[in-house]
Amino acid sequence: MSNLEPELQALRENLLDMLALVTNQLAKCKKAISKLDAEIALEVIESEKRVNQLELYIDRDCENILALYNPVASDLRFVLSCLKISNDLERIGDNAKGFAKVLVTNLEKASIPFIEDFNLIKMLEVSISMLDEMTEAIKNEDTKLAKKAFKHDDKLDEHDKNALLIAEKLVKENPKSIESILKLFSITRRLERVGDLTKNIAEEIVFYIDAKVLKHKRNKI
Amino acid sequence: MSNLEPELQALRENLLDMLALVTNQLAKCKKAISKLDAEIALEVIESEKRVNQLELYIDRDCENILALYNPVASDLRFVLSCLKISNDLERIGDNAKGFAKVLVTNLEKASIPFIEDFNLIKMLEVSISMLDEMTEAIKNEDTKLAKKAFKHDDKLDEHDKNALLIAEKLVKENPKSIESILKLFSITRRLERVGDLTKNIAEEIVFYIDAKVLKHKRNKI
Amino acid sequence: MKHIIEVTKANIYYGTNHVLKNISMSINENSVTAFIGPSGCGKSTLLRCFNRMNDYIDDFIKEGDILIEGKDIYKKKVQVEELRQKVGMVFQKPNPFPKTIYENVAYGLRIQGINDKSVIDERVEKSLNRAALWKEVKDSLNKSALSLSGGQQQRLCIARTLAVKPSIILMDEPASALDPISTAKIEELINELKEHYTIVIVTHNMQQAARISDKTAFFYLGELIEYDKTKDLFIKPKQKVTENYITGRFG
Amino acid sequence: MKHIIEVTKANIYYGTNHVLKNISMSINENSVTAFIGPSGCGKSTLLRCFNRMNDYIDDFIKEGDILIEGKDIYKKKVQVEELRQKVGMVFQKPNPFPKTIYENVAYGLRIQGINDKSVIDERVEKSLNRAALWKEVKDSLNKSALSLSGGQQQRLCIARTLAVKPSIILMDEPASALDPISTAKIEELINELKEHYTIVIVTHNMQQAARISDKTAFFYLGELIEYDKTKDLFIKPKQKVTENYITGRFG
Amino acid sequence: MNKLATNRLIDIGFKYVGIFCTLFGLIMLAIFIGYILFMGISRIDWDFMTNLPSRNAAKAGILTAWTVTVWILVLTALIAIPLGVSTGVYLQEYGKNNGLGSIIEINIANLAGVPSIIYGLLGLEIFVRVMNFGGSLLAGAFTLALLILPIIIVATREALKAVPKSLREASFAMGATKWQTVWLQTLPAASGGILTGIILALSRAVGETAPLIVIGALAYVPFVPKSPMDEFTVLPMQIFNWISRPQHEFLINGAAAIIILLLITFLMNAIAIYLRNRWQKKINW
Amino acid sequence: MKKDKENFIEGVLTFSGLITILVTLGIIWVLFSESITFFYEVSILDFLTDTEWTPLFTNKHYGILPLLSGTFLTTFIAVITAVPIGLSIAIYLSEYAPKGFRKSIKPLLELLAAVPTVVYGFFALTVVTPFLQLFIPGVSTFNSLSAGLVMGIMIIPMVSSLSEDALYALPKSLREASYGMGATRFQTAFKVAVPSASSGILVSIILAIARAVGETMVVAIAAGQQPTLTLDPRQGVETITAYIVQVSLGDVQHGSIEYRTIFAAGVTLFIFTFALNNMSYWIKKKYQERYE
Ligand SMILES: Nc1ncnc2c1ncn2[C@@H]1O[C@H](COP(=O)(O)OP(=O)(O)OP(=O)(O)O)[C@@H](O)[C@H]1O
Ligand SMILES: Nc1ncnc2c1ncn2[C@@H]1O[C@H](COP(=O)(O)OP(=O)(O)OP(=O)(O)O)[C@@H](O)[C@H]1O
Ligand SMILES: [Mg+2]
Ligand SMILES: [Mg+2]
Ligand SMILES: O=P([O-])([O-])[O-]
Repeated sequence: MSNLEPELQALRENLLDMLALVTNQLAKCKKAISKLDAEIALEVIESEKRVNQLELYIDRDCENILALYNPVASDLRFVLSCLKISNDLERIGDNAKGFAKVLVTNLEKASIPFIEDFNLIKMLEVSISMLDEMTEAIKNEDTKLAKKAFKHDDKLDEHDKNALLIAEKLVKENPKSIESILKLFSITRRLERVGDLTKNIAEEIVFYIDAKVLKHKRNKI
Repeated sequence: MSNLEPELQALRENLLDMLALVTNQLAKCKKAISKLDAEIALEVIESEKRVNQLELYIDRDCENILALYNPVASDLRFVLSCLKISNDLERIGDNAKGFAKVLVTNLEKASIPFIEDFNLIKMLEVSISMLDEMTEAIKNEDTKLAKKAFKHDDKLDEHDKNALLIAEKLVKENPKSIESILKLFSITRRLERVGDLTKNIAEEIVFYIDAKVLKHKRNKI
Repeated sequence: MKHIIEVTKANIYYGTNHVLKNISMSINENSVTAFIGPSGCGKSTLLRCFNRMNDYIDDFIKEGDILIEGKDIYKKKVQVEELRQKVGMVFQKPNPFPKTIYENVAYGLRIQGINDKSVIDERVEKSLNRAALWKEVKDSLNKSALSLSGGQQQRLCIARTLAVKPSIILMDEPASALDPISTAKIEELINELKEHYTIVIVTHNMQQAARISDKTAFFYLGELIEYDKTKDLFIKPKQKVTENYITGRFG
Repeated sequence: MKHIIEVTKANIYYGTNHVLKNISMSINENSVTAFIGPSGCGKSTLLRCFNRMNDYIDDFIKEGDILIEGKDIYKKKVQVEELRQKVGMVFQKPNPFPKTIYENVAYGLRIQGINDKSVIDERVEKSLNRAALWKEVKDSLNKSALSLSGGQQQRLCIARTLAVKPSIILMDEPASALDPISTAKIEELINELKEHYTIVIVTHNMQQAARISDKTAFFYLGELIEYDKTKDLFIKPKQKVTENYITGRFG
Repeated sequence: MNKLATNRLIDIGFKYVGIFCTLFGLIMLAIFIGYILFMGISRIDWDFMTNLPSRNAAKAGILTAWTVTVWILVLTALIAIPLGVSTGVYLQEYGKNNGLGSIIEINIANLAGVPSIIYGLLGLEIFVRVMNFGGSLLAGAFTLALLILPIIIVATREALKAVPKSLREASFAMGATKWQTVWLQTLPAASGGILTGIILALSRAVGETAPLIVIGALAYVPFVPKSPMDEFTVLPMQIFNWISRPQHEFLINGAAAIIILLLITFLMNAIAIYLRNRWQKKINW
Repeated sequence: MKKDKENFIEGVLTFSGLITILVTLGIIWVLFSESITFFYEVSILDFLTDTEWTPLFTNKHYGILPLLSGTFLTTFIAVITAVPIGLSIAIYLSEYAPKGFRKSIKPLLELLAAVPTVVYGFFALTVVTPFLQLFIPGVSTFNSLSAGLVMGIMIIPMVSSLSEDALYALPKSLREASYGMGATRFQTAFKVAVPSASSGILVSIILAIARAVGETMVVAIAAGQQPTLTLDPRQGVETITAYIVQVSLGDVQHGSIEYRTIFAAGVTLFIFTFALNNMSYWIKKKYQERYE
């Protein structure tokens, strides 16, 4: 069992790395969209490979730990959570990439006001701060912090719900920019997903620390 | 170890149940959209709860097996795959629900041609047949069948890529039906996700049967 | 579920050595209950209280009550011999009698004074069957039990215990002297037996406890630290010391 | 990585009993290699070939080559005593000499004719330290080794082996007689030792092999069925029989 | 590695010392048996076996001696076995932890080491004088029985001790009483060892001379005893008598009688060894 | 009812145990009651210090010293013969010999102890003494050397078997540990096995001494019946046991002082063997549980 401790440590570090990387992707998305900088957006797309890589590492670590060390109790819960969190993070990374891809495709200067209208930067900020909270929650094994995600996510959902109306309005008002508007419309959905996924991560954190299953539960507190 | 076999059996059955349920959701989506029948769409939304339930069951089964029986080799791979497949299925279910939700919200008769234009029924059919193949692949431990998913998914991606252009065109042509078009546009994305997720399932099936990791690999054959 | 064994505030001493401290627990009928804990924590001692195998130890002192099927087994008028027929025991090392396979199983009947061959024949076959050994030995019932392999011997010991129709079977590390394959067979057997018998098993092998038991009791320094469904104990133990023990972060 | 042990087409017989069949394998320096397999498959026999502990068995026959550090250890002119100092061994049951703790560790030096107290003192302390026992026993070096607990005794046996500066340490089920806590300590120790020593360990406990070894060799009926990185063997074994064995679907 | 070479040399050296010593013991035995055979074998014939003792060396036979030896054996066995075995059982199975048990245990250890001639003195006072058996066969049998009692007790204990505790536990756990356990499990399992001990003890009794001399067994008994109260002589006494005489003929008679005596003791030992081997194989579970 | 039967049986068994105590009490009572009357007549001081033992002569002296010296001389010769040989055999058999050899040789050696002592006496008298006379001048027909040597041969199996048992009872793992460290068999034997089995070996030696002290027929036949205070092994001596035999063979009146001398001699013998036995018993007891 002696060998388990360092393995778990390594796993935790990989997970935190992945979390940092994904958070950074979103931060770059924010930068890219505020400046409409395709360069930065490209970086995000590039870094998705590393995210995938890390997911594979974490999966493999988890498999090894499960096959070789037979973890139980909190160790087991941690490993299972890592498996799921890494999966969620990869999907967040995916979404970040999708987001960035849109930014790369010749988005006209004209669409800057639409970005405002869709509230994209605000949504990105919320997402980033949620992920930061997750990082802290994992580092300090703090479930209270993790649970904050549930409230934040509600904000994102709000924004997303409005997106359809906003898109309708914008399309009507700017028939020339339909393509850009549709593109931006499609990526608000992505940010909503990021929120959902972060919420899942929060659930996993609570599961591994407090051994409580919140997934698919209404009352998460 | 004697007890492990029945546990694995139960797990497999739960997984197949879930798979059947989700496939059925998509089938219902198809019915609902062909007839624009909100009733059937409601059924889909209702059944999402059972999907969630099953995911929790499977998660719990997997945890128990991992904690109590220390599975290794193919047993371990199967349990890990189940964990991930159930997660993927839940997301497919989510997408089906999202799909159905759109159908419930007063979609006008007028939008029937758009459904044609977006190729939604075709996409649903592909998704359903992919899931059917997964069921067979799991039942027969047949990785060849599973690998078919990779090709099918390309078709769905194709449709999805065209969706933006189609939407642009439709919006221009039918300025009155913008809302419906936007709604339909948003759900093509969902079907693309279903394809991706099914592809993930196929990867997991290959992993557990052949012990090969295909995830994030280019060449999956 | 019925509680077939009930322990209330039991304290056990060997001379001045306080071996079990204020133990209270109830054991469910027709289930497998595992006792785990570090060496010397008193698992075997408690197990052996259930059929009074500790009686012969001179400085053994028991306080509190141990009830089996509602009756205090330490009452004066209880006949230990009768108790032990009801509460069978299987030991760490297979310990068949150096007699034939048949006579091993028949022993319990013979000491009760049953000598009717047809009765014994029938009971021997039934017990061996139930212990999943009949097929392997039915043609060699008159061979010495010592000619069997370790795993078979252990199943014979179980069959021998079954022959006197116990309702409870106590097992003290029944597989720790066996190789993994024989161990797996014993575990399978335990799993089948629990439909008709209450099984209490001491094991050093946590994985074994995890695999076969419905409930698990964790003892430490003579105290019952945690007693819960096995699943819960291994996934979300309530006590830190349990967690440390099962995850191997101990001492 | 250097191959410190190389076995080429080895066949071992006890009289007419063909115990090991055409074994070829190389063992890496400074790593932990585990031998697993059902009882009687020949694990111990092969292990004992590495320091010629089988020499005293009358009808032991070896064919093929066993090279250690490139030298054929079964050549006539090889001095077994010297070989055994290079290839140390730790046994299933802790077997300290009934001497003081100090003398146990000093034994290997004394039989080499080293009697200089300062040299011995230093080596004793170093070995005990390395075996993670120094702290526990430094104030009682003159107590009898038999007064130690089982786990401590086993670490003492390891310290004793380390004192003669071996490069390889063979262990035949070194923890199977110990409780889980002592076992964990021994495993931890093995993990630390592998930086400086090559360790070959026979174990009945597959989880143990999984936990501590870098490579695992699976033997069955005297054949080496599969020999691979431990991770790979336990996650994706290549042979069906390995898979059956490690998943407990055997026989 | 010069040291190593020396060590190996010493190692081999001692091996030959060991072989020499082992052979020494065996060669002495061989010389001795050879010598006796050489001296005595020609004297053995039917007459020698069936003649009564006589002052005439050539006519003297050992009829009295060997028949009485058989008598004594039977009587001694009848007295010593029940007493010895039950004491052994008591010590190992019942009295292990109580005060009486340990007193008896120390007592037995001492009795086992009391020289045989002291038993002679005991027999002389108790059986010959107090019980007034005189120097009779019965007195001899009682004396020898007491002499071999500790041997039987110790052998019984050792044999019972070799029976694993797990066997007793198994029996108790099946609901057997203590005596059922002893009678049905422990004693049968130990029977081989006990029997071996009994035979070795009896073979010791066959060869004893000193205590019988002390209780006054007569060397010259020219008739075959008809009852246990008769005077008696036994083979070793007869031998002692003959070899104490100056005439060479009697010495040869002695050698011949020794051949018979050795035959009996060796035979008994062989049986005991055979039984022991068989039993040990069985008890190694 | 079951209980009654159990109690009855336990009673019977206890009773037979008690009989053995009676035997000891009997021995003590017999020896001491007869010797006390003896010591009414002979002072203990004389008994212990007088250098002559002539109770059967008209000039009676009751000094036990000549008998003791005879006993010790023969015992000493026997022990220095038996111990080195017996130990070498034990070590050879347990550490060196092939298993099969050991199994067949041990019972053969034990036959040496099964031979009735009267036969050894014959051997000493008719073979060993004439043989010694060939080499050593001045060896008389009855002498302590011959008796001692033969007694030595007789007790070889006591030393070798008991020591070998003690060595063999050591766990095999102990030897393997030593071999595994690179020790030779000799080193293993003398650094590990013999020290570990030392208590058992010591017990075997003590028991062999006790046996030699109490041995009767060999010395009675071969060592002679002259109670002389000497350390010359070529001369005849009389041991305590031989004296008792000598008296018993004669026609001594019950209740006479001559009759009582054998009890006084017996007490002396008993005290020595009692001491030796207890010593071995306690050593054994103390070290018994070491490997359990
Ligand atoms: N017969 C006895 N006499 C005195 N003390 C005893 C006896 N049997 C056990 N003990 C002591 O009682 C305590 C508990 O022993 P017990 O055998 O019940 O522990 P355990 O949990 O079964 O340990 P293990 O896992 O080693 O079997 C220990 O400290 C032990 O030393
Ligand atoms: N000294 C010996 N003489 C004869 N046969 C032996 C000897 N030692 C072992 N064997 C036989 O050799 C075979 C292999 O034995 P070995 O001890 O190497 O097996 P193992 O794999 O270590 O088994 P285990 O896991 O039970 O220790 C077995 O069939 C055994 O019976
Ligand atoms: Mg125990
Ligand atoms: Mg082995
Ligand atoms: O991968 P998603 O479930 O976030 O679409």
